[in-house]
Amino acid sequence: MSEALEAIFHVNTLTSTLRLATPIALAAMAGTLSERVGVINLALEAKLLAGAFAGAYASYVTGSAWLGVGAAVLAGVLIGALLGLFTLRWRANHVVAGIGLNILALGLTTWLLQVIWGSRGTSPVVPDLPGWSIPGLQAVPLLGPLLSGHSPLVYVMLLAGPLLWVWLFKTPGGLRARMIGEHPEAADTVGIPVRRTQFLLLLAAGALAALGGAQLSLGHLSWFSQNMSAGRGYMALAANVFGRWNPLGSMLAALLFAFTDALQMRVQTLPSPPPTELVQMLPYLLTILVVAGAFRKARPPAALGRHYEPGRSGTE
Amino acid sequence: MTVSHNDAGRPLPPPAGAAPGPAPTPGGGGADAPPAPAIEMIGIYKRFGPVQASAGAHLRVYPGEIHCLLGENGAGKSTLMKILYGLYAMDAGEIRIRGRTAVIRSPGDAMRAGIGMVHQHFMLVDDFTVAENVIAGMEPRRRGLIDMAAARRLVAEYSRRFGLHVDPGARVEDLSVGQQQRVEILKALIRGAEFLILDEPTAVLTPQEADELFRVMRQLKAEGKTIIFITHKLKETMAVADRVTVLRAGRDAGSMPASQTTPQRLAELMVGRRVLLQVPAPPAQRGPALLQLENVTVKGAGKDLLRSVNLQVRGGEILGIAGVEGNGQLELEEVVAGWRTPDQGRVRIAGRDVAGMGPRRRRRPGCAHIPPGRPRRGPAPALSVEQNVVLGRHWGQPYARLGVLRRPAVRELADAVTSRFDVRGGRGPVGGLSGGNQQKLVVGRELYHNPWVILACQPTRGVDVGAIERIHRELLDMRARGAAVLLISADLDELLALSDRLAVIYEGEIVAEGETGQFTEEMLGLLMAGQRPSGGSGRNAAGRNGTGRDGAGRDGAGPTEATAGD
Amino acid sequence: MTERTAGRRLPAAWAEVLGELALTAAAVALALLAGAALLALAGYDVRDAYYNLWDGAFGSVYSVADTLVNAMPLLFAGLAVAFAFRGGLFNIGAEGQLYAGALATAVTAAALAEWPSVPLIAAAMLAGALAGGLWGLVPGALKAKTGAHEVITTIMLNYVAILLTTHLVKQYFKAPGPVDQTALIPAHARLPELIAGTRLTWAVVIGVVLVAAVDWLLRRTSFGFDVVLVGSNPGAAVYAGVPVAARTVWTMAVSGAVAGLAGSTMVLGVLYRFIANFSPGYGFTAVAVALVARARPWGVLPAAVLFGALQAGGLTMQLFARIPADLMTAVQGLVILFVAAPGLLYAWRRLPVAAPRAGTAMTMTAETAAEGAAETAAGPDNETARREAGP
Amino acid sequence: MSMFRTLRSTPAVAPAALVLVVALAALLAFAPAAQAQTGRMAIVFATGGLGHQSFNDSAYAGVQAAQARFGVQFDWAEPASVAEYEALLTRFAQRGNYDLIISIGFDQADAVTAVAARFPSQRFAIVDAVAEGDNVASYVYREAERGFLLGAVAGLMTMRASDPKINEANVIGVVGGMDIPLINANIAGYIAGAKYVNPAADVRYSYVGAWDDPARGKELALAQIDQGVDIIWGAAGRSGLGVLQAAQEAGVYAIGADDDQGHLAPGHVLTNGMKYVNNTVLHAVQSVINGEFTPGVIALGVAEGALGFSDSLVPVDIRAAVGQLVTRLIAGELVPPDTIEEVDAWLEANR
Repeated sequence: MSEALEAIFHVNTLTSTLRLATPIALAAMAGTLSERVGVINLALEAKLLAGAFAGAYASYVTGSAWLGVGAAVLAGVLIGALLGLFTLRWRANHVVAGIGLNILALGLTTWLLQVIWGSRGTSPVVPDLPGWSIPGLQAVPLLGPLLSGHSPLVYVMLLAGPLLWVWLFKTPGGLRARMIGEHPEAADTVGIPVRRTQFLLLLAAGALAALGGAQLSLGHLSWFSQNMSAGRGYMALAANVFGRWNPLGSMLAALLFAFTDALQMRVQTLPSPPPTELVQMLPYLLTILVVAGAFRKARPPAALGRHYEPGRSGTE
Repeated sequence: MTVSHNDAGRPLPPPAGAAPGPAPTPGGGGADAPPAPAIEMIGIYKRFGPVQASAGAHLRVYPGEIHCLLGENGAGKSTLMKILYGLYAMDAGEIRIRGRTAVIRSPGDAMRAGIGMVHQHFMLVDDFTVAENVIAGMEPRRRGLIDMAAARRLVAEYSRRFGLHVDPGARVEDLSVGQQQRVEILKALIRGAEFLILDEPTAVLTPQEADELFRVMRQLKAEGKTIIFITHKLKETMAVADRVTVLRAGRDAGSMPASQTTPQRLAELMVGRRVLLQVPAPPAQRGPALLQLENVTVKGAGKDLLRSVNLQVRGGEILGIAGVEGNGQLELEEVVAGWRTPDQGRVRIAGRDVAGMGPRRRRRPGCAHIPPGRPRRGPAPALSVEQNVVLGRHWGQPYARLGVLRRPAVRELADAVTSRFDVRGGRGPVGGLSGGNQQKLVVGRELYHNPWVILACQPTRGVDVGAIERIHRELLDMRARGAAVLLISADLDELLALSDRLAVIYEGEIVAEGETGQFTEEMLGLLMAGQRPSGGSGRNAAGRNGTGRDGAGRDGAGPTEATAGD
Repeated sequence: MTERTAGRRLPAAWAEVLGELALTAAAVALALLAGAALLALAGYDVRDAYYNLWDGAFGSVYSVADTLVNAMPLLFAGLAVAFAFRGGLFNIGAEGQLYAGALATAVTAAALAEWPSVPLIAAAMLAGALAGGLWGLVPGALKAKTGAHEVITTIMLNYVAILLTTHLVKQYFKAPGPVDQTALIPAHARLPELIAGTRLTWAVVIGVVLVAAVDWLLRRTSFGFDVVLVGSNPGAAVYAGVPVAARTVWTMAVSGAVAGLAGSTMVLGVLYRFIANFSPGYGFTAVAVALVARARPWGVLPAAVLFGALQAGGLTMQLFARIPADLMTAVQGLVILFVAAPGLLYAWRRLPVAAPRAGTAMTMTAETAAEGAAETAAGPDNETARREAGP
Repeated sequence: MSMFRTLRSTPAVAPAALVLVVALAALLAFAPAAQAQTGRMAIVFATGGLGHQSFNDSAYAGVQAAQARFGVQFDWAEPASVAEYEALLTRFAQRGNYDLIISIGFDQADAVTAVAARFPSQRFAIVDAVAEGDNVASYVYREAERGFLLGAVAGLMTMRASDPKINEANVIGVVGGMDIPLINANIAGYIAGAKYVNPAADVRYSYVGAWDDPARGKELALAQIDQGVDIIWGAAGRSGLGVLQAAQEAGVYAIGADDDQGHLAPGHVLTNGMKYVNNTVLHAVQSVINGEFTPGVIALGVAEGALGFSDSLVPVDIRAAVGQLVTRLIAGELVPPDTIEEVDAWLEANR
């Protein structure tokens, strides 16, 4: 039994957590960015999927995984722009536009998969991102193995949390963004370009979430597979709420979700495991619990989901 | 006329000695022999769909003056100012600033032109500190981050210089309304505003706070600022303005120095006819106590929201609750309406303890509840007039049977209410009606059933003069029929005009109660601010928790005034 | 959203409904045109493709029946989502509620096998509604008690429902064989065929009756009044003494019950048993259906048929024009996006309007009007401007 | 309902709407005539469609082989859900011009039974399940046999510590797609096979919970590898591809599923569990062409050449040892257990 416990609480459970968390965390932080300027972002799934697809395709064509990452970012920016166009300019309901984009992305990527590679399931193996290690850190016990050999995007995720936190809460740009999410009229009246800022952040969010997609197809695996985001965008949304619209919180929440997932994977191999489905339910039940618990204290941006028509200062 | 340092994004140098920007024309009064106008708005037109909000309005503001823009609700004051501030695009017209045509297409343009605006609904983020609110858009930076220390210093310095007294580190949601307003003024000043537009700034203030605001305005004037002050209150106009422009129906109806006009004359310009400044109030015929609150306490997080409140309202009288908003009025409303169960004490209606009776059941025996006109809680804008009229009674006979609505009965009710209370604007979604008609609909819905206990909360807020008159008359009618009316209002004029007795609420406590005639405005102001009136003038009025005192004072209510009164 | 006020205002209401129909038709047409562009880009014969789409959806009695069969789960689930919409709640959890309803129906039908046909079917559907209702009640209660946003809790509960029903089937109700499914329900528990030789059953009739019932509930009953009130103006609802928290719970419960019936009809009319993981995401498509219907119960009917037709026609397109079904998925995404964006078609109409000149003489556009409306709605003193309620 | 309220006052849009609808109608105006079709087969794949690099693809290979060998034409469908099966089968059956309609996948049984009853003169074949009807041929596999062979290969191989990819621990593993009977029969055979040849072997198994999440498939595999697993079988559809990648990265052996997946992780795929669906499809087509179509259940296993394992990297001696087992399977001397619960008893009985 103790051997089993050892298997569960192994350092590799934590490295596995990092890998599993990366797409969710990046998407969750993307969600945080867009929701801080008042746009509900249900299109995270679309961004992950588009990012994963574009990344794999560009890597396949050019032979460079880094160009793949670049293409993923472009795809994410494109989806972000579409979301902005529909929600901000054409006043679509945010949630519904998000669902529409998710379905569109699923259909298009699967179709293109067939058009390009003639398979409805997976692309061929494409060049993937190298594993990175931080020199000198490898020797450090626990931390060394934990933080070595990951895809560069894992480190991007780990850095993005604190950096975005600083940006959002300590810089002028962050203050302005938060103001828009709380009170767009107020931002408008002090000359902050509401539309332009919202759009820019939606694009940035698209890029960030698409990096999560690139992690799936180029970092974690080395091919694109149909619907490979597999609902992570929705988990990311929950992580964002659990993280209280705070990039650092989103990241930590994603790490927690991933940890429960990594844990259940190991629980399954226990000598007499509980029924599979009940174990697999854990992350979802946990999410419900934390959302129900966290909402008591957390407050979403006041203007979230609202349609605001800026005065004459928008990007019209 | 460039004010160089108010570019959004760049920090301001701290205000050194001299006023920023080019020195304004020395005014002092500005009332006599005016120099060239600082701001001119010429023939402004603005239409919203079928509504012509501005119909060729002219406005001329001279440097260094306090210019009062007077008019009824709906006269187009705010529209005009929003055009000047770049929030609306005008359909036609011209704006000149210091003689030169100005193109103002966004608040940013306005700010660059030296115009600042304090909106009626504050443009403040509750969750931010004062400093964050003030500097957003022009943050002082250090190494790419916001230099919060510098921001606080800047705010503190401006605050000191203009006598505004705000704490840069405080969170806005913890501030009083008056303080929030000063934050707004600070925001405009720190952006180098030379011209300050104040949109109905006194609507939410106690008399003392309003006086404080007037003091600030005079100080600003002394510093060389030009102020445009929007109001519909004549008294304030006379108290503070150098010059007055009256707007009516989107057009200017006259402009003159304040010293050369009278309230009566201004009132006539405003409404375009002779107005009755006094509404006659017949003496109260008091019956038995119909609404009683005994020791009602409501606990909040950390403090009591209502503390041992004892009140009684008798048939045939109006009891007014005076107080600065946020001192327990909301909780009082909730307790009386039945949304909230008091933690201690009881509410009796006609002597019966109504604990455990929800709003729906309280309404049945004859209780009515008029909710605040703004923010609109009463009408549901998306629903039709018919649906709104039956709202609150849609579960019972005769409008519903076994949970199924009876359309003919509902339609009849709608016909009756709209005709009796003069609700115009069709039968479609109530959101399409004007604010006045919406509120008349709500009042009509509540009073149609001849209730004998009436809870009226801010019944005329945000409503135009015509509708105010109508609503006041209806309340007085109810009183004459023997109903007990509990009137909660932030508008002292309204309270003084309608109430037989007044109670002052401060931090959840009734700090004074008595016949209306026993209070002066000054006393009320001090009581509302939590102070004892100095001197012995508040003899009867100061009795804390003075329930059951049979106020056998003067029969007639005090001198009653319409809002247009002086 | 205007409630049709009886009698006298009918013409205006109809004009509005027709206008919305035109808008929706235009959005759908636009989406199909975009789809055509995609097809052409990929080198398919657009005409052949769309002929097969039409043929498969409406080309024969069987096609029409197939369209309707496809539409059934979407009709019920879409109605559920629309109902919650009207109550101001976003029920993305129809998927989970449908699973709960389907399993309960299958188990009940098996347990009461000796009952005669009609009461058996009624009991099985009731069980489905109850189970779906309970599954909907959970997020409703969570929202009322803790404020947990129903979008997130319902999404999570979808996953839980799928896993839980699978587990229950395996553990307690599994029929022998390689598939995790219950035994076939007895023949007399199945919904009778409506047109012989097709798969069309009485589910259609039940669906139409349910649409009428939900419409009636919303418009003619005190409960429906409460729901619409809470959805459109919670402030006024509180004031009117509507117990908002309780209504939130009930709205979700009713919505869940209707979604549960989607599962019931799948079991009683199509699958004849519960199969683990059987839904391809009806509950998610239902959100789109409800939106296309603008949350009107009667609108759900054509909207569900539209999506059913896209599916049925999409199959034929796939079979006989060799066009991947995924393209139809993409077109569905486009339909949702275009219908969701009211500004899109206005933007199109607005194109010829000259760019506003600086400073003076602005051209009146839909946008400035909207701005005015938004501003006045936010509450400036300009009361009269409220009359303009947006473009 | 603010989201809907913005949609009022629409008449101005009506012309725009009209233009769009007319444009669409114009597209449809000239529809092509449906072509007559003769001498055809139709095939309905399992949900999930082609491209799993496994089950459906193997079937598709059978289709291609049949096209090449017999010159028959094929129409096919890739359904997205269980509910579509019946509609698709009906569509094909209605055309009335298919010599055989083939269903792939264990969950099509209900649909085939229903449609076969409605179209008694149409011939059907179903692979991997049993459907009822006098016009239906049902091909089923004895899944456990395949698992048994793979388990035996892995059980012998994991003791070969001289191989750089093999560790000291006597542990092997398998990642299943879902916790369903079909997968469990494979796993049961796998455990039985491993312990039959290597009684001390420890077999780990876990499930992804999805056929289309290779990332989690990979993590599950890595979790097992952490526990000393040095040979791991991915029986999880597309999720199983993640298992191959995990094995490649961790430097251990993987076992592919259903088809030869060696190219996805070169040098690491020890063997592949082969399920010759292609042969089955070919067999079904051939039976029709030759006029030998026989309704009823046809059970296929190692003996019929429908199941097996690929040689790939399996050392010669192990190949030979497992070859012995193949002989005994064919002879019917060994009948591996179908459920994981039965494994211990089976091992007891077959000691």
